[in-house]
Amino acid sequence: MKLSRRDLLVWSAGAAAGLLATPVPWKILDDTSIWSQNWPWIPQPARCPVETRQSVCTLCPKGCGLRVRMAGGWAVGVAGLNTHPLSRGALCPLAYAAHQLNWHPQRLRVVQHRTNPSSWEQARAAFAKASKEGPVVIIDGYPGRAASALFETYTEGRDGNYCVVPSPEIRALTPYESWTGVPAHCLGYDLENTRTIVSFGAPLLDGWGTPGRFTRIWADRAAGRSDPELRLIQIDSSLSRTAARAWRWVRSREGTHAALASGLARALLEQNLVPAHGPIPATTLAESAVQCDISMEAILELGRSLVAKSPTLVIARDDSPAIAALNVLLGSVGARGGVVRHSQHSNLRSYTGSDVQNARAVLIDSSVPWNFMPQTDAEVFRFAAWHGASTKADWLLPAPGFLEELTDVPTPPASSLASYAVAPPLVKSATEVHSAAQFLSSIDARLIPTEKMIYTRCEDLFRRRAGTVHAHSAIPISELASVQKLVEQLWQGAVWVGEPSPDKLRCRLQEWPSATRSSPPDDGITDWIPPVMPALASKLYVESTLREAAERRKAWAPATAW
Amino acid sequence: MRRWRNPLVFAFGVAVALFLGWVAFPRVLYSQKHQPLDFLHKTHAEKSGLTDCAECHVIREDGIFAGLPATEKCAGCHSERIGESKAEAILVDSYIKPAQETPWLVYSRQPANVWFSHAIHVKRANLSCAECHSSYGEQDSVRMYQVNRISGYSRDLWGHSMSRLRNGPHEGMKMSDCEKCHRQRNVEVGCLGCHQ
Amino acid sequence: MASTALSDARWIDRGEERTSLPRFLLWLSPWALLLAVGVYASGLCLYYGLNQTNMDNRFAFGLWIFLDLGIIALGAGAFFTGFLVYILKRAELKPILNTAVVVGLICYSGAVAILMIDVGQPLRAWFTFWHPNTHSMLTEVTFCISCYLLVLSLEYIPILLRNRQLRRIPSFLVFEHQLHKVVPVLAAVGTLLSFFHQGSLGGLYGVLRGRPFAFRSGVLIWPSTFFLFILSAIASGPSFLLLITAIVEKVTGRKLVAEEVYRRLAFISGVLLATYVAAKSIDTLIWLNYTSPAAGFAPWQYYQHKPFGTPILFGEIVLFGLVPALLLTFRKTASSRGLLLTAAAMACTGVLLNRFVLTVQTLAVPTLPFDEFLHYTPSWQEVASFAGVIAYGVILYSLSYRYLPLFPPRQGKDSHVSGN
Amino acid sequence: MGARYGMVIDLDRCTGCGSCMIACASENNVPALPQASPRTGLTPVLVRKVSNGQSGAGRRETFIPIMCMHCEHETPCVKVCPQQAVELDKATGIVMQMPQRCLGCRYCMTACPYHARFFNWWDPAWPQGMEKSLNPGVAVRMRGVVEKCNLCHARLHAAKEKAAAAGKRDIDSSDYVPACVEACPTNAIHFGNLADPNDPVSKEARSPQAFRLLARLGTEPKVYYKSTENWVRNLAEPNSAQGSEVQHG
Repeated sequence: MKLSRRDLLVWSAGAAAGLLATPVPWKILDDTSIWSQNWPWIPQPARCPVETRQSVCTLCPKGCGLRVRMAGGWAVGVAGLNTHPLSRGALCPLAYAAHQLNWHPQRLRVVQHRTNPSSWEQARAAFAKASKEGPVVIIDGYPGRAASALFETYTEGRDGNYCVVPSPEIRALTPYESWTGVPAHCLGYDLENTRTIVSFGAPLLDGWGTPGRFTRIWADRAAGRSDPELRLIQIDSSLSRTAARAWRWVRSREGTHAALASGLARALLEQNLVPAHGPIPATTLAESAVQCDISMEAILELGRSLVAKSPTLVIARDDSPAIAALNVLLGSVGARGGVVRHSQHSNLRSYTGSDVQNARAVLIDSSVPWNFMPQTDAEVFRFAAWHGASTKADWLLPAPGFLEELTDVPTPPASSLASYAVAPPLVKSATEVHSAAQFLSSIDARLIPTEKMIYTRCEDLFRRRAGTVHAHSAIPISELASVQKLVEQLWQGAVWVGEPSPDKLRCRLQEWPSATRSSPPDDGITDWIPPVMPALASKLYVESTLREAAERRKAWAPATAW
Repeated sequence: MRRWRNPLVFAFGVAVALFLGWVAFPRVLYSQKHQPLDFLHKTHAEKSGLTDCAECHVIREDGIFAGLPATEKCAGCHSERIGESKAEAILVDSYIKPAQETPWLVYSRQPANVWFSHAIHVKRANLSCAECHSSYGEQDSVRMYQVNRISGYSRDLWGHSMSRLRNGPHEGMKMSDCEKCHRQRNVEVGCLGCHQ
Repeated sequence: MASTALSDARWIDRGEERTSLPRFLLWLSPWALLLAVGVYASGLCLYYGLNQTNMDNRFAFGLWIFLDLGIIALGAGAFFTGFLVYILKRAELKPILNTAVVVGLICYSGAVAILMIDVGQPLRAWFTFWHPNTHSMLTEVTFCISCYLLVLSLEYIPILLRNRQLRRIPSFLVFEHQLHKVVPVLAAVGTLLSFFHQGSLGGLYGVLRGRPFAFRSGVLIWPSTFFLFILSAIASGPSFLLLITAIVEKVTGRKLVAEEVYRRLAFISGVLLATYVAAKSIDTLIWLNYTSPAAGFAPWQYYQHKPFGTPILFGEIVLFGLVPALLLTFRKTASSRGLLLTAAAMACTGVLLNRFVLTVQTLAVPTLPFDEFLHYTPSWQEVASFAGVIAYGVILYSLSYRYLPLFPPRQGKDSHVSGN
Repeated sequence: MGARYGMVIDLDRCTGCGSCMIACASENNVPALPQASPRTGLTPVLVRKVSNGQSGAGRRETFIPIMCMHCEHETPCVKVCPQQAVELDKATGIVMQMPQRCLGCRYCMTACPYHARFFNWWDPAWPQGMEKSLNPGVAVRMRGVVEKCNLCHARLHAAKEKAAAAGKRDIDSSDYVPACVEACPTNAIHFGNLADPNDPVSKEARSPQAFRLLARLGTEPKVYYKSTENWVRNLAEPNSAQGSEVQHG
């Protein structure tokens, strides 16, 4: 029997019909659709139970309390810690994606020497050699930590310099330094008790100070009320985020804040709205009005609203003394709801260009904003967790990233009370990283390691028995049984907060500061901005056009090749 | 004869297709894997009196099901070899001593988009473990882990029967199986009640 | 017709003159190239996903949906001719019936192919059949279009089996005869399905409560666009058939159908178009004065964005609606070949414009008070995929024309032998 | 239970910082793809900036976070989905989007008047290693499907599970707070059960300052806004928008 083409056709028809009665087509249909729901190249989160840990954010010196969700040893979510007395459960927008920062494509993972890959040994050798050869300058962006003390000790022993790049909030407080004799980083604003705030361009609702602090105060006492308990008057050349929400927005020409402050002072004095005071500003009301492009009546009106609800606090964005002098005029320095002192500290050297002139080597801590770069011929050792684009540093040393390092958190800038917290290392780093303090300790074995120093600081706090520990509830430190209990609490994310300082600030103006700026800003540092944005933050800022990312994110190649 | 030729050829085609579809296809569709070591629930129940599943498969206080016990838990008894079996040797030498997690192949592993709460089913609905997991605890030998080559699912989700008609009462863990049980018990949940 | 290696004469009906095979292949080759580009572009979309298109979250529907709606409307000639011939017994339209089926098949299969590229997860598209949401117009569309595509394929089979070679297989001939008997049934089923999916396609937009530009009140569950779409589809379908036939006549240089068929088609198209224009005008007035204001939208808002001003409304209703309706209806104008074809083309344009307005303008017009008007330009992949569908249509039609008896056997001899 | 979860967003408090957007994206494992543009990105919560159209000292601006409004009546997206990938949950009032069921036809996106639905134009991807930071409670969506705010469903799951473990039937309302609500530094977003007349949120929703966007469409959205400023309240209806200047896209 010969098989014909027809047989083949009939057979195929039979096979096709038969196949329909088997699982083959239907199962394949089902399984391919399931496959499309579980594409193997799409990453899925780990399957682990989630634990919540508490800590403090160390991305910048503002010390916000964190609740970190952890799974499988990695941070998988960040939220604000409601029991934190200062940040009160709020965070800056970037923090909500901060746990992704450690995996940022621009994360520094290897030691680099002038763009060539190098090793920690070589970096140590180079730094040790430089330390022997000449003075070493260490620049810190986050003073008051155990690490800062270690830096200071290291430079002291070697005829070097330890200096600080202050945050904008601290810089705005520097004029009071010379008037009160108290260092700026020991001063703060008593925002909690003030009733009128006049902000000269300070972005109070937009990342100024500890982000949650003022936003929470403002939300509780001011938002959406026509006659709020707390009046926020924002002076800005354009409708900033803070101005958009302020009780009043006063539009003043760009760069005329100091002139407006002087005019305002004249108005206050001439209208007898404040008690007579020694020096009188040279700028007249009329001059000021012309400079700022505001009517004289508007300045007078502003003056009246300044004193309508006291205490009144004036906050400047920069270190212009003419604006700071308004607080003196209003009697707000050292008063409740004004500029107050929170702690006693030795004076800190703010960085000036001359600090690095004769240096053999400059070590920049990872807390210093990336865009800070001293003008120097010295060998620059730059610690950083993230590579924030081009740099003139000779050495790039990978520092611990978010939550990767044990560090202590001293009083945040602009705070009215002293505080102390500890950020324990919650996650491990995928590559070998060292903080500047660890690096120095490995060079000079005599230095006290930060771990030990933090413990000593806890002992000090415990011994002084003043202040409160804010854990799930607020516990007076005197009720804690032992220093171990304090350490335990702090390691679990509690914060120690001190008592209001009993010493009165005395303040006198010898002469009215000129309306022109005293010193130009150094090295172009204006605000603390992270060297890189969390990928999500930059994405969302771009996609919402809410605000342009400080620097548009670097494109990274998606790892999907299929 | 000529009359019957076409129907016969047709029937032959049907028969070949049926054979391929019902017998050969399942073997091709599923790949087989061995568990990292032969673990028997039965041995543990009989020899150590571990009869309560919750002794090892814990539901935490916040409701999260801890799932398979960590190696740490096994080490509680097996810090040193108990007995001479091959599985014992693998457990102690490869996982407990180096403190590595055992890469168990989970027969009832649901995909990432499924959210299943043991707490709700066990604590609130009072279902017994065997209700869904059948009688794992009573098996005398370790089953092969079969995985669907297309979807990557464990075969247990579909059940052992290709047609699903011959699946036992506690077999199959597809969405329709969940729905069936929910319907029987008048439990109404939306899509995201069980998906994430 | 020499029986050279390159000859397909034995596949061509006896008595029909077709151009030589090389010439035919030459004609096909640019279309085949276009089809290849289209297939490549579609492949890109399937492989890499819809990021290959320029659609975005606002323009979630783009070129493809507009053209899908367009070709499905124009393809309505298939079911409507079947309806006229088999149900209303208008035997004079029989000569174009086969062409209508082929055109319909091309339009529908092309639309379905494009839809499968257009959805993000084609592998899961069958879920609609397994877990249908009976309240969704799209479910109705999906069911009806897939069923109707099946019907069209069944209607196409008898035509296919009448090929000179295939006809020689006895069982095929039997099969064809059997099928032929059920063709009227198929036509009836097709009519029902078509009425529903043409309507549902209109309903697709009419139910969009969140898009007051498209939202219409209506009868029971059907918004007015449901009925307007049916009406406009059956009005433009005959016009499109008329146009296609005229183009084929032009290309092949043959007289294929009697002049009377043209006039009949034109008249049907014209009368229906006039009815549509009347209905559409009433609907527009109701929408402008009641439906839209009730949703909080003053009508002027829709037309303040260039290029979607009121001219587009005028164009849709008067220029490409009323004008061709009149031209097609009156014997005087319809007997002029030039005017007839222009009017048919205008009628088709009018329906396309209507589909364009409903898809694109609906998405472009802002709904939120602080939204803005957005533009969208299709990417080359979108254009190429679609061009591929057109090429596929031309190729399928050319093959059908060459090898299948689409038109009644020739009555007279023409001088030209140029066509395919 | 029969809860009707909803929100009242106090626009007087919104400073437009974007915390809600970032917290939401982080909670819901939204990828940060460099290819995405404002028109193709995934922003389940999107803060929009609107102004009263004036310039100079008379200018006023406000920020409006837009998310899924969880429409209660004739929910546009639920009605149109051909394969039941969207549903209005009876027990919670949440409009649920099921990416695994979705075939990506995007009909729901054309139906949504708030543009609160987003299509995954690309396969999700993260820089190497960053997948370790994904939230375990939320499955990552594949390309070709629509997603939107599911009111942080993973948190509802966790709350339910916690309640079940404690032997309780109903969840503790403090256990279920969506990420955007939790993240807002000025407490501008208030979340609660609108069906409970004693819930502070349902009281707030009834205040004369409260309004809903496009309320006249009749879809009964469950996200309310609140403002003391008239020009902001007027944004609720499209006719009033004349002259308002928009900064987006």
